[in-house]
Amino acid sequence: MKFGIVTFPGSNCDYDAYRAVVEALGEQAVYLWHKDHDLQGADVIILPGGFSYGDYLRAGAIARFSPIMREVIAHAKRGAPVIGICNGFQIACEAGLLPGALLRNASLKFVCAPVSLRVESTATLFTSGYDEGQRITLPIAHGDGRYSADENTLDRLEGEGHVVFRYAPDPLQAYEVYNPNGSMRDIAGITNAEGNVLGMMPHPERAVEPLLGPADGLPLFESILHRVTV
Amino acid sequence: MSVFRVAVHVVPRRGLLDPQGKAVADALHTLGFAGIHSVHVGRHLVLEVDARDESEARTQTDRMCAQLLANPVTEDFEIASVSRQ
Amino acid sequence: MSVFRVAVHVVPRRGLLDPQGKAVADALHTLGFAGIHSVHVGRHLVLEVDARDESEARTQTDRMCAQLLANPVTEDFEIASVSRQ
Amino acid sequence: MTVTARPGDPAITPALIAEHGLTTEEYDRLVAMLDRTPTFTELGIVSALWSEHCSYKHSRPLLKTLPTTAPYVLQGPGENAGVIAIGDGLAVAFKIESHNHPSAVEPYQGAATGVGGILRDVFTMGARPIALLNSLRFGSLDSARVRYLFAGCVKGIGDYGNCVGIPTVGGEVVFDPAYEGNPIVNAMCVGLLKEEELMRAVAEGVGNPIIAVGARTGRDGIHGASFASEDLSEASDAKRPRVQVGDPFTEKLLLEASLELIHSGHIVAIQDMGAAGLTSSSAEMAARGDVGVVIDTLKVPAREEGMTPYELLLSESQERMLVVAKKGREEQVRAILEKWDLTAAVIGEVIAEPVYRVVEGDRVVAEFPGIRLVTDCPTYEPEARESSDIQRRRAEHVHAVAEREEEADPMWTLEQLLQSPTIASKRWVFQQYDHTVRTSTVVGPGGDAAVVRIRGTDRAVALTTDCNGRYVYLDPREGARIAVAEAARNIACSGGRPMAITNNLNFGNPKRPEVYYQLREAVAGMAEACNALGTPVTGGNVSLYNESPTGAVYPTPVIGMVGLVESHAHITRAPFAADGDSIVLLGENTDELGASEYLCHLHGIVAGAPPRCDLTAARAVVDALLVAIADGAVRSAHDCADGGLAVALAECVMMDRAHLTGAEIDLSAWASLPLRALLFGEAQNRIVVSTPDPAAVIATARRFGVPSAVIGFVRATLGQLQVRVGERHWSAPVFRLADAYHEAIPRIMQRSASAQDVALVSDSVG
Ligand SMILES: Nc1ncnc2c1ncn2[C@@H]1O[C@H](COP(=O)(O)OP(=O)(O)O)[C@@H](O)[C@H]1O
Ligand SMILES: [Mg+2]
Repeated sequence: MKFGIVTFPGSNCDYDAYRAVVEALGEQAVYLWHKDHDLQGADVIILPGGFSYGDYLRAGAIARFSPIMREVIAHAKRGAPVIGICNGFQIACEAGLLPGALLRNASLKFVCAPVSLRVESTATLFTSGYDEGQRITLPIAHGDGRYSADENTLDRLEGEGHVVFRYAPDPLQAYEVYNPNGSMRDIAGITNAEGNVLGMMPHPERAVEPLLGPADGLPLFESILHRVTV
Repeated sequence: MSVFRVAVHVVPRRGLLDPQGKAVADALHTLGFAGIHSVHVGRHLVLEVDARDESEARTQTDRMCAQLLANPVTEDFEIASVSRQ
Repeated sequence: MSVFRVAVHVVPRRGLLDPQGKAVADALHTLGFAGIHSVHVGRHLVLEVDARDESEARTQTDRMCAQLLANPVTEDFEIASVSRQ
Repeated sequence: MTVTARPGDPAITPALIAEHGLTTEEYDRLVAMLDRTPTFTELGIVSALWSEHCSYKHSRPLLKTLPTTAPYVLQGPGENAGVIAIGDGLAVAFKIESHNHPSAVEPYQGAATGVGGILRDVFTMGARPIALLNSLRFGSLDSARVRYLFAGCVKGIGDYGNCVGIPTVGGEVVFDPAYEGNPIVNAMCVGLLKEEELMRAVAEGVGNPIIAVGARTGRDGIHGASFASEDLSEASDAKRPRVQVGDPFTEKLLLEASLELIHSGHIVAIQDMGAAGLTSSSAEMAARGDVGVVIDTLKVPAREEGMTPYELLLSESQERMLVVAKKGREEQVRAILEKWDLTAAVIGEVIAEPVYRVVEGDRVVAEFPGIRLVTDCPTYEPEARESSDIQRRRAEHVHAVAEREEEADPMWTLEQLLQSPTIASKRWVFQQYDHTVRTSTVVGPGGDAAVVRIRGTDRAVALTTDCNGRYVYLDPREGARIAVAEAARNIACSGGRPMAITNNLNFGNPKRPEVYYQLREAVAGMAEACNALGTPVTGGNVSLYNESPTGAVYPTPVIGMVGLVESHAHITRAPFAADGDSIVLLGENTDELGASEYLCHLHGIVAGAPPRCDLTAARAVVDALLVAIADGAVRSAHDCADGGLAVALAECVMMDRAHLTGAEIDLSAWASLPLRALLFGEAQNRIVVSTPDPAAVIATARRFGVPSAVIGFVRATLGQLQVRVGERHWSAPVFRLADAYHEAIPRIMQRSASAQDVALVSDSVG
C-alpha cells in the first residue's frame, strides 16, 4: 500500500511519518509537495505534524489553502483514507474535513509528554487493530491541542461513535492532569461522519519502535493496511 | 485607487473557554490591580490595502476575514475602523 | 465607583520584524487579494474594571499595559476606547 | 580605489570612537592599518570585528592552550562548528553558543534567537541538526523578575526548537543569586552528516559570486556584537531597540534550503550571518580563504527604507546566510531558494586583489587591506590575581558549621535538598520542549546524558552539558576539571564513550585581575581534564562581561560533551529497575563537604574547597563503567553530583515517577565519616550502579583500580528509602521524596505562572 505524506512549509513530522510507514510498517511512502497537484497514486494521505507556515495566525489556517489540499480534499470526498496528526489534525479542521477546532492549550504551554489514551471505537478504518476500551500510551507535543466544538457537534460525534481516542486517567500517573490541553470531553482523536478521515493530536508515528518506548502507534497503521487491502 | 488602513478585531466566541483572558485577569490580581471583573483577549489586525473607496475596503476586508483571518467555528470578527491614508 | 469597559490594542513595535504579519500578508496574496501593502497582527484586549471616572480607568489601564499587558521591549500599546457600563 | 566619506555620515570624533568601544590604542592601530582616518562605515566594521564577541581578544591566547586533536576529529576550533567522525563514514557536528545579554533584556526573543544561531552554525557545516541542548543559569526564583526571565527563556527556547522540529533532548538549569542580574543562556546543537559532505566556510575562487540568502535585512540588533561585550547596566535598557526577533518558520525553510544547496554542489562556502551580521560573515570567510571580497550594500535586500551601508553591514537580522556560489550557478542557487520561498541576491564577489571592500553603487565606503581586518585585531593578556575574599572563603573550615536541629533527621535534610530548584526535577522546563520529534531520542531529558540513535546503525550519540559555577568560583582550576569529568561520567552512565567537547566560557569583565585569573585557571583546568579524559576541544564560544550592578556571575565554563554509544544494547538509564538487584557504589566516599549544595541551600554558605577531582580516577571510573556495561552486568547507572550520595540514591528510586521503587542502603563501612559529608558531600568520581551480578561489576572495577562496594539492594515494592549507618538508621517514603523532587519547581512557578504566560502571549508560536 502507498502512503502519501504531505510536506507543507514548516512540516516537521513528515520525516517521522515516512520512517514509520517504510521501516516499521514495511509499506511504500512518498512525500507530496504542497505546491503540487498530484497525489502520485497514494492510497492513504497523511497530513503530518509540525508548524505549517509557522502556525502564524492560527495553527493550520494558512496550510489549508496549499494547492495540494484541493487534491487531498477530493481524495477524502472519494471516501479514501486521510490521517491528520497534530498539525495535520489542525489543518484538517481548518479545511473543513473534520468538525471543530483546536485552540491554545488551557495551560497556555506547549506540552511534550507521553499521554494515556482510551480507544473509544474499534469500528473504524484506523482502529480495528486495537481492543474496545484498550489503554494505550502515545506521545503528544503541541501548544494548540484543545479540541473545541459546539455541544451539538460534540453530542453527534459521541452519539455516532466518531470519537476514536480520549485522554484517560492512568493510575500510574495519578499525579498528572490526565487531559493535557483541556480538550472538551477529553477528546484526543475523531473521524468524520463517513469514517475515512481521522484527526488526532497524539503522535502514533512516534510510537512504532520498542527502542523508543511503547509501540502503541503501530496497530493504527496496521489497521489501515488490513482494512484497505481486504 | 488609494490606500486604506483597516483595523480588524477577531475575538473568541463568547462562551468558549478563554484561558488567556483568565490568565491576564489572574495576573493583574497578583500584581495588585483590584476591581477587575473580566478580561478577554482577541487578535487585533491592521491591514493597509488598496481600494477605490471606503466601502470597497470594507467588503474586501470582510472577505479576507471570512476566508482566512477568523475561524468561523470559534471566532467572531468586526471591522473596527477604516481610514484613508 | 462604576464599571468601565476598556479596549486596548497591543501591536508589534514598528521596525521590529513581524513574522506573523508577513505570513498573513503572503497568504492573502496567494488567496488572490491584490494590493495589500502590509499586515500587522497584535492583540485586542477588553477589560471590565472598576473606576471612579473615565480618566481613572485610563490611568489604571495604562499601568496595566506598562506592567503586564504589553511587552515593553517589543510592543506598543494604545487604549482604543473607554466606556462606562 | 579611494574611499570617500558618505554625505550625512557623522565625523570621526574621540566621542564617536569611544561610543564604538574602541580604545585609543585600538583606534591608532586601525589608522596605522589604513594609513588614513577611517570612514564612519569602517569604524563600525572594526568596532564589531574587534569586539570581544567576534575577536576573542581577551581569550584567544588562552584558547590556544586547549587540546584540539584526535584521530577522529575532522574539524577543530576555527569553523562554525567542530566535527568528529563516528564510523561508517558518518560524522557529527556540534557547537555551543551564548545569548546571555540579549536574554537579559528580552528573555523570549533573546533565548529563541540563540537557538536559531546555533542551529545555523551546525547546518552550515552540511550537517542536519538532530538534537538541541541548553545550559541555563538564573538568580533565585524568589524574585518575580527572575521567574519572568526563567519562564521567558524556556518558552523562547521551546517555541523556536519545536517549530524548526529539532528535539531538545537535554541541558541543565541552575539557580543562584550570583546570576540575579545576568542570566546565562547557552544553546548547543548537534548535527549529523556524511564525512564527504563536510562543508567549510572558506571563500575561494576569484569571480565567484557572493549571495545573500534568507530573510531581508532590517535595523535589528545593530551593534549586538559590541553590546555583548559590555557590562549590563541600566543603560542597557536604552539599547532595547537592538532586540532581534526570531522567525523559526523561516529558519526551517533556510535549514532545508541550505542543506539542498550544499548537496547540490553549486556552492563553495556558506556561513550564518550571526554576530556582527554581514560584516563578520564576509570578513571571516574571506580571511579563511585568504582572498579579497567586494560587497555592494545597494544590492542587499533590505526590510526598511533608506538603510545606510553602516546599518546593512552591522544589522543582526536573523535567519540570513551568506553563500559563495560557483561562478555561473547563480540561477541554480536561486531556483533552490525559490522552491523554499526564500530570496537570494548576488551582493558581491570574490576578487584577486587582497582587499576587503564595501561599495555603495559606485562609491567605495570601506576598504581594508586583505585579511588584516581580522588578523590584526589586538589580543590582551591582562593582569591576573586571585581575589583574596575568595581565597578566604575557600579556606573556611566548613565542618565547623553548626547543624540546624531538624537535621537530626537526615531524611528531612534530604527532602530539603530535593526541593532545591537546582536539584529538583526540571520537567516543568523540558515538558515545554519537543524531545520526541525526529523519532530518534532513546533517552530524553531528565537523566544523566541524553541518547539519540543514529539511524541505519546500531550506534547512538550521548549528549550532555555540565558545569558547577560554585566550584569554579571557589577554585577555578579544580572547578573546570570537575565540569569536564562530570560530563564524562554522565556520558558513561548512559553507555557512551566520551569523545570530544565544545565549551562556553561565561565570565565577568576580563579587565579585572580577579576575573582574568578565573578565566586563565579555568581554561587550564579544562585543558588538563580534556587531556586526561581524551576529549579534545572542537570549538566553543566565549561570553565575557557577564556582570550587572550586583557584580560578576560565577565563572561558568559550560562543557558540552558528545559521546559515542557503540551498541543500542549499551544504552543505560539512571533509575533502579529490577527488584532484588544489588546496588554497587563505584568510587570512594570522603569527608569533603566544601562548596556543596548542602551548605548553600541549608545554611546559605558558599565556602570551603570544592571536592578534589583526581583525573586518573576520573578516567578509571569511566573506563570501568563502560566495560561493565558492555559485559551486560549493569542494569542502571547514575552519577553522584549536586547533593551527594543521598540525593543520587533518592533520584534512583523516584526519578521515574510512574515507576517508583525503593531501596535498602547500608553505609556502615563509612560510619567513621562525618554523617553529612557521607550523605550530602559531593566527593567526585562516584557512580551508583544497580546490577543483577555485583561480583562481575566489582571484579571489573578492581581491574581498573576503582574502589567499589555493594551498598544495598533494590526493593521495588518497599516504597521506602532506608539508610543504615552503623547503629543508626532512617527511612523515608518514596512518594514523599518524589513529591518534593517533582513538584518543587511547578509549585514555585504556579505562584506566577499566569503572569508569565500573558506577558508572553503575543510571542507564542504553535
Ligand atoms: N571556548 C572556546 N574553546 C574553543 N574554541 C572556541 C571557544 N570559543 C570560541 N571558539 C571557536 O572560535 C570560533 C568562533 O566562535 P564564534 O565567534 O562563537 O563563532 P560564531 O559566533 O560565528 O558562531 C569557533 O570556531 C569556535 O568554535
Ligand atoms: Mg557562526
